[in-house]
Amino acid sequence: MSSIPDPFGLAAAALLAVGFYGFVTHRHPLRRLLAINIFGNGVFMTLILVARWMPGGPDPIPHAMVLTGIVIAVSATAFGLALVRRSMTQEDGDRREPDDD
Amino acid sequence: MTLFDSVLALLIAILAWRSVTAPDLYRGIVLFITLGLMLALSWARLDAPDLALAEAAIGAGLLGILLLSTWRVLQRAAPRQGSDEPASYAVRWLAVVGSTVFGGTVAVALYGLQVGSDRAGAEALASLDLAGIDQPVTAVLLNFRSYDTLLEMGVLLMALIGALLIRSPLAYEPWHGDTAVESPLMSVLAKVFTPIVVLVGIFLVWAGAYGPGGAFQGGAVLAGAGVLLLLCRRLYGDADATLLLRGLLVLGVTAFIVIGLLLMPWQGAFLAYPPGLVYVLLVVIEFSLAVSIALSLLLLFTGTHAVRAVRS
Amino acid sequence: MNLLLILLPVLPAVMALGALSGLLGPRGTTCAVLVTSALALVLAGVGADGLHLDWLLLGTSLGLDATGRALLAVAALVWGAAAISSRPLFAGEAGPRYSMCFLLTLAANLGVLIAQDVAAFYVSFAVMTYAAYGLVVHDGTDEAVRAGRIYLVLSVAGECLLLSGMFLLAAEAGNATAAEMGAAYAVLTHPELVAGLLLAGFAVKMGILPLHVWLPLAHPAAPVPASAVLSGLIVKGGLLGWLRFLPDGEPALVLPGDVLAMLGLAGAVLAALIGCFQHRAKTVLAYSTVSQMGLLALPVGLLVAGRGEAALLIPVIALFAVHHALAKGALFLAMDHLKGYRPLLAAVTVLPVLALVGAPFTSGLVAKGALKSVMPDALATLVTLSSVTTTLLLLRFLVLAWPRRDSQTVELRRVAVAAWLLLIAAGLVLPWAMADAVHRDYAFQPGVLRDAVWPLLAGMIVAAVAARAIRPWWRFPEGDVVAPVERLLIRVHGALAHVLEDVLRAVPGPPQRLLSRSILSRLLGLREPGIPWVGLQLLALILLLPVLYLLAA
Amino acid sequence: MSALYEAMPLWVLMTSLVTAVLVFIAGEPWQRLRVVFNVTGAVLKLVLVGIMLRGVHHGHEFAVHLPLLPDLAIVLRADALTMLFATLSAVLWLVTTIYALAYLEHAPNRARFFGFFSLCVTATMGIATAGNLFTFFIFYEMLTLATWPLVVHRGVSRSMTAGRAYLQYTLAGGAVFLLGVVLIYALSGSGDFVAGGHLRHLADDHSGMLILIFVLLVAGLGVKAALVPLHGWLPTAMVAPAPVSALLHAVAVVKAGAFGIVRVVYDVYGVDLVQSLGLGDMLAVAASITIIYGSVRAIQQTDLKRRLAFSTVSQVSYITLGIAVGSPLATIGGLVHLVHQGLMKITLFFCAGGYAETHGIHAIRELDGIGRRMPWTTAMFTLGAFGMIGVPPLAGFITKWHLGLGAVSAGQYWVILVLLASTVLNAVYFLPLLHRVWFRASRQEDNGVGEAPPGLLGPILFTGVASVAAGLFAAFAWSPLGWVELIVEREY
Amino acid sequence: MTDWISSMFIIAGVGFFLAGTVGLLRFPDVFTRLHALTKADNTGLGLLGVGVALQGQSFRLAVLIALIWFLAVTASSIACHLVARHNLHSEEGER
Amino acid sequence: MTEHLPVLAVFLPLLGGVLQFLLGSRGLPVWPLAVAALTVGCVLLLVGAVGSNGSIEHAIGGWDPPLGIRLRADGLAAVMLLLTAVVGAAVSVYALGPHGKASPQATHFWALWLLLWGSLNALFLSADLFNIYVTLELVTLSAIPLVLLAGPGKTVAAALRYLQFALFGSLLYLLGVAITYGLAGSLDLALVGPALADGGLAAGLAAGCLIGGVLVKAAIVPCHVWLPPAHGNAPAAVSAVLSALVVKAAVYLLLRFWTEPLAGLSGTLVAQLLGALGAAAIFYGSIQAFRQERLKLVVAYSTVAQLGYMLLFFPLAVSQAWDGAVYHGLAHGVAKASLFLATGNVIAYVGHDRLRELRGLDRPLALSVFAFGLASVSIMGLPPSGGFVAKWLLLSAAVETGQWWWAVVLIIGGLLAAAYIIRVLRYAFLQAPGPAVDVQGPVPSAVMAWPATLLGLLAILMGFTAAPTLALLGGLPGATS
Repeated sequence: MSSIPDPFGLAAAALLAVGFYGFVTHRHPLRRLLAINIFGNGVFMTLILVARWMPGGPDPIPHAMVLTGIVIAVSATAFGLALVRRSMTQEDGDRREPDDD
Repeated sequence: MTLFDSVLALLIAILAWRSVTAPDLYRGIVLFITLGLMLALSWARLDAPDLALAEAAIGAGLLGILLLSTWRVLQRAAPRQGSDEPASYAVRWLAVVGSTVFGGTVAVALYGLQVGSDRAGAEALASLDLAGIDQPVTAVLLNFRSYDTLLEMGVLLMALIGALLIRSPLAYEPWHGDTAVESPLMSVLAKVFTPIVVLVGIFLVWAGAYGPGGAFQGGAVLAGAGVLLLLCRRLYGDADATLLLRGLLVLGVTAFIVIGLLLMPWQGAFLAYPPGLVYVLLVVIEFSLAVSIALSLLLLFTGTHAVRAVRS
Repeated sequence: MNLLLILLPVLPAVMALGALSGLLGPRGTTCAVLVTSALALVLAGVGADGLHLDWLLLGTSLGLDATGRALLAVAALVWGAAAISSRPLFAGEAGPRYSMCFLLTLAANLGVLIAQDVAAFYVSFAVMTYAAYGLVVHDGTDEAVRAGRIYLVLSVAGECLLLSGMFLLAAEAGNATAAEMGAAYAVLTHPELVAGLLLAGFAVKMGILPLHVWLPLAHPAAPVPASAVLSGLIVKGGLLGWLRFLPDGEPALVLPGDVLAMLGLAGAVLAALIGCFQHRAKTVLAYSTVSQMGLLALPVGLLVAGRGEAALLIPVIALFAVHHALAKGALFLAMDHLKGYRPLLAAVTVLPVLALVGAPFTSGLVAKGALKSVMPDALATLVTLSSVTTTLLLLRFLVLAWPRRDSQTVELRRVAVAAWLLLIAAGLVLPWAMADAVHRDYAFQPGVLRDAVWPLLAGMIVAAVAARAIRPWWRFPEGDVVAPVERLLIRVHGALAHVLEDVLRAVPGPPQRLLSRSILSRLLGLREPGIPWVGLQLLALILLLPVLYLLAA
Repeated sequence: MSALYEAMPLWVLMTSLVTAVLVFIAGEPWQRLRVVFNVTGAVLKLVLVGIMLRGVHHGHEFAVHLPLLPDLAIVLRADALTMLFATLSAVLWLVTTIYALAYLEHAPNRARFFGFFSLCVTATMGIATAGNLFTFFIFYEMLTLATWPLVVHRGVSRSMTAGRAYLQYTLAGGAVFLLGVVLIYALSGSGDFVAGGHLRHLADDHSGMLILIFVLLVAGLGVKAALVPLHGWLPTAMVAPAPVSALLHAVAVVKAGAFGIVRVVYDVYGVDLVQSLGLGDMLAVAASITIIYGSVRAIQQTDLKRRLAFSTVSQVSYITLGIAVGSPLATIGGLVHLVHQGLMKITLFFCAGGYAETHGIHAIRELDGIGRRMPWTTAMFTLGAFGMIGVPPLAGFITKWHLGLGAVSAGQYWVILVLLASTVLNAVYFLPLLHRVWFRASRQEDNGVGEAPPGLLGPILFTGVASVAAGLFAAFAWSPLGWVELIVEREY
Repeated sequence: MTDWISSMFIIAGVGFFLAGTVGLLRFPDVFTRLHALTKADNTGLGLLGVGVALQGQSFRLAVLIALIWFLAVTASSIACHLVARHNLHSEEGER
Repeated sequence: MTEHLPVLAVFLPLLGGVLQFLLGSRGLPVWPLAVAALTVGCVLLLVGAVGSNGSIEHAIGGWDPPLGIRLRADGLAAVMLLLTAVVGAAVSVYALGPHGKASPQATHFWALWLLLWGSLNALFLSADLFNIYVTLELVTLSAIPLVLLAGPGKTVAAALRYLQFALFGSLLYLLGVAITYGLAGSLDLALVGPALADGGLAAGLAAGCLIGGVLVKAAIVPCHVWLPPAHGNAPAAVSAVLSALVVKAAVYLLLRFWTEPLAGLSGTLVAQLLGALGAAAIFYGSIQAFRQERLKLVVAYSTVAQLGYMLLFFPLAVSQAWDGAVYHGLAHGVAKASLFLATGNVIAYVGHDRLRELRGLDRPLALSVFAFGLASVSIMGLPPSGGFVAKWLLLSAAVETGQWWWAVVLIIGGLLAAAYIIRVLRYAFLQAPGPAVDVQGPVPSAVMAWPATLLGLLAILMGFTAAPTLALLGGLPGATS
């Protein structure tokens, strides 16, 4: 087990916290997507840490999970961005429901 | 080395915080791209080379350019909307407290984790030779947990269909050659860089078998090349897709499923490769995946059904 | 022969339905009544042994005891005469309705006569009461409607008393017939309560003192033939009830028997006195019925109290009942024929009057004589005193009913007068035929003759003196006690209605008012939480789960 | 016996269900076909019920088990008590169908009406033949669902509010009843109807719970049996067309509640358990309050059908009173009133429907002198009214007679007072009606319209004569009273 | 011995980077800042590359680093050109 | 041969969807229907196999867990597959109407629909934590574009909000998987249990994240805000599938996690919390449903409310409650699909679904209104319907375990459901000059009307024949624990 607390663990926790904060406080959908991606990176960081702490070399399974996760996150975010583009460029009238208060 | 790691970790934390609380959207996006690069670096440090490549290529690169181009579209549509006021004071304060507690719990949980040695990973490493590929991550991706990879390709396809349905493409109109807009350097960029990038991409796909790399990273780099050509007005997004293009798009998934279904009666299990043919099959699958991923990511970027070269 | 018994009530009932639909014209109705009367007469003459039908109603048993047969004969005569005289009414505008009521009452009356068991008797008794309402209210005038309403109220009250008495009786003794009544009472836990209830129930119909108020109102309001039947026969229904469903000589029933006797005697005297101060002939006759029924209640009271053996008392009661029915029926029917100025007919009406008073050589003599013979002599003198009051009453009637010279002549209906005369003749002859030898020769003893004459003379003297002394002839309101009581009841009803109104308004309406407006509106005002709040709640949830797990561990 | 014969209750149910389906499918234009379906369905059901009646009379047990859950089955069983209610429903369904066909001659949405109408009867048959509490509850709620569309059939806002009130009461009642049923199944493991009840062994240590469950069950059933606080929906539901208010609110729905209470008291709890827990008196008091309250409110009503509705509220509680008193005679009185009240009340509602249809008479003061122009309808109305009061030769008297005797033999003398009070009150609100009908001159000018059309008059006459016959030939073996005596003798 | 030389190269590289960063912070407008960045950082990168290649002791690594350096230089110069053009155009547009 | 069935059940629709995307609109009505028929056949065979000889396993790639991923079809999975097949078949037939060959984006609809069907089958069959993450993503990312098919204009905001919540939920779930892998070193549901049982804070956090993530996907009350706009604006066929299956899959996952990986954790307090969430869902959903002015929103909020019932299993945790919760899932699935299809017919005919102007519909749309009526009987939990049997089982469980307050919740829930359903049915019966018409569509053809009616009838039939389904389900897994 690593002797001193691995700095990246704190980084992962920080990413998760900031991601959650961003998701909750931001109203603009793009910023919220950013926050979600940051949260995602935090999760991937956790996975990699878990992989690294296994004795006997990095564990390939969490790595595969992260890779799949990244691809899914990117494709979902791309789709989200397309949605944001469409919702923003529509004529302002019915663009945004008064959903975020 | 821990000093470097701690600095890197601190940098990541600060970048993330600044990116989220950036006053305006553009600054947020730029900081997010830098964060992506820093993450790639940190994952390299955490000896996960494949992931560093993937993060750099997909997370920072492709996602970055997507974010920037979306921002530009938003900028043109509704200039002032980037920096609208955040939620009420109470919400923000509660969110801060809540997320710090959450972060703290996760940190405590992580460090309290007693990671044992009898893990699926150890077993994976042990039976690596059966997998026909000696790069562990690719072996897991294509052989041990190939089902996940297959489904993931499905996700990519669905996201693409979704993006197409929205019909708000980033397509750049075909270039009509008025030099006032275009700088001469663009053609240099296209001519010099594109072959190199494509070469690196193909190399990455091939290198997946024995070292860091693989279909995803290679595919992403190839997509990057495509984006470069788009930006340099050599390619443009087009509405009607030919059968061939759609074929290439679904090549990855179909190849995977067809191979799995065909082999099932003999091998007794879905996606169980005969020992002899393992390597060949995996390479075939790897390349078809790479092609599909590259094309999907490119079309995800343009948001159109197809891309077509510019007839100069 | 006994199958004919069941035919008695059924035939007129079926005819009544026919009358309602208008298929049976006025002629048809009268014929129906006459046929039934003829059948009744035959049965009365021949007599019929008991018949038990366990499938009808609650297991009915029919039969003709002595009083039954006597009254059946009288009923046949009176109903026949009444039907003939009400022929114009059958043909009238409300003919079908009147004939239906007439036939239904006839059927029920015959039913009462032949029913032996408790349930069947009560069935016919109730139908008779409600059908009679149709006769009382026939004219449709306000006075008739008021009389009808009071009649109904009291009848329903009477029915309730009867019903509860019967429940108590039948609960322990089952659907007992008249014959087993003695045994039934022995097994009862509260015989005096049952007897009291039954006595009171039938007393309403008989018009015994406190409950008589409906009679003076109902009989005058009803058309003439109807009131003849009402006074003559339907009232007797109560008597039959007493005779059949009250055992004679039960030790426990002394008190009710004496009370009945006292009320009967008081009724006989008081009713006659009140009757004198009435201003309509039919009301006077009604009061005379009340007083005669009081007289009749006396021997029944004695019978129930066990102060005389049944074998003696019952024939006397039957005789007196027959005598009264015929005389009173004739008098009421006479009212029809006294409209025009016909002194000869008026003279004939004096005959039933004399009979009622108990003048010598009339049916009254033998009936009253028989009555006194079975009485202890103290009561006998009181009975003779009641003859005085009866004389006064009937003199008042004659004064009122005597046709004026100036009243316009009304075309006489030959057949009706003939029937009426037949009735009077029967009235004179029948009691004599029925009375057995003992009564007959008792009637001709000197003392009895003397007792028969002096009350007559005394009555005339008092009437003459009173006529002069009381210049403005007092006016007692018809139905005396009822007017104030009615006003009181109306006021109480008004107050009760208001109280009820407030109570009902206070009771909450259907459930939606339970959810008061404010809660519902606040609930419905709920708006969707925004995403920030949702995010916070989710965060709180995720942090809470591990804490709960640790707590539970 | 062949399995087919054994499953007779199911076929009885199916006849009206199939009719309902066919009528729904036939839809609006096929008027003639729909009449054929309805009448054949009704007649077939009557025949089957007749066969079952004979079977049960000879002591044959019909039973059908449909396993729903491992330890729970839908049981359709025909015992003597079932046949009482089933025969009543089958007979009155035929009569009311004929009446409805004539009544709704030119009304819209008739296919929908008759479809739901047959569904209601299926539910009523289900309630009658239910073998355990679970099946009873299924058909009890199905009845609510099937009757709601009939109450709101006219579609005007008034019937909508009536529909809403109806549902609020019945659904709330259904929920409470469900809770009770679940508790019974949890406590005793089974809810089967067993003569004499199956909860006696729990009496000693679960008495508190048993009382709670009884209160829940009676409250749930009380809504449909229109016990006082829960009766609000019945008068408002009078907005529905006459055949609906006749069959449903005077016979099917209200009787389902009363029948439920009978089943709970006799076949779930058992009479002696109910008496020992003191629940009998509670129920008797509730029933008495309803009787008095119903009659008092009826006096105040000016609309004919509302007065009849309140009279139903009070009359149905005779059944509950008879059961609550508990002695065999009172039970006979209560049960036989189930049939008698059905016959008499349906006659009254038919007459009310006849008046409304031919002369447009709704308020009581418009009834003056109708007797002259509609003698037969009014005669039947009079018979029904007298029956309600309890005048002897009619059916009402038989019930009062037995209730009275039962009360006395059970030593509950105050019940007689209640009976008498209700007789007086009934007289107070029926006799003026009769007086007005016969002895008042009619105000409306004579527009040549005489008696009700044969389609309406036939059923009126049938039910009127039936109520008289039920009274007159009560002691007959095949009369309602005879059958009830058979039930009482078999059950206890 | 080679360590000395490589450390010398690396320190020079860092020095150039330092200059570039100071330039970035201090220079007034876009064009001057662009100038500082591309010139200083590229040379710094070159020096660093040589230093690291010396450390790496393998010819193949050296070629790779050279290729990377070449790519970095071309990319940053083109980027600087485009940014400059864009700002030039936008300023013209504003005036 | 039987152990290949799970693979076929997953990959037939997936391959069908991909090829549909490839072929474009050429093979339109025939190809998707053929694939649908094949899938239904395959699922029925699988269910039959599970029914006869217990759960079927299939290790993919020949690698046994913990290394490889295994597909497992046990009772619960079989029942959910059956539900998906039934609702899927009905929706496919229905979709021939609005999404026929001529309609715009028909190819995309059918491609996405088949992909969604495949991913649903994959999710129900998967027994691997990470694989469940991927299938969850598959389901979401095929559902959201389907919502867009109702015209991007008015559904983009709803789709965006749905995506945000879905993404966040998945990543939260992935965090849970990460920590679980850290603890247990394996991803298979069965193998993870013991490690989680004694994991302390980490295990608690992992369970919290797993449950939290799935709660977001299951739209349980605090995180339900994305469901009504999405289900309310989606095309009828899509909202039917979303409400009946997609949201149900998330709750299925909750049931699966509770009885397998998290079984070891002492979750009494958490169970009461989940029960409370369920009750809050029932009350809040019903009250909101009562407020809505649009028919589809009423039905959408009704979904939010009805899902609360399935959560009541956790505090009761007896085998009867298990049967009740799962059976409620089935009954609600069938009934809700019928409701949405019927609503679709109304909208196709009248052009809008503003409740107040939907008077007098029972004449032209007799069959659809009849279907709506039948389905609402099951939603209200009144006999004779599947909903009632489920309510009965839950009630008996609540009474047997002595937790009477859940019984009260069930009863009041039923009444509230009746309140908002009757408010809708009322308009069908109201006699008025006929519905206000925006754009007069044709009277819905047989192919659109009959699926709703058949589903409605099935919902009622489920009230009579619960025994075979519950036998297939098998009792509470690990009932002994």
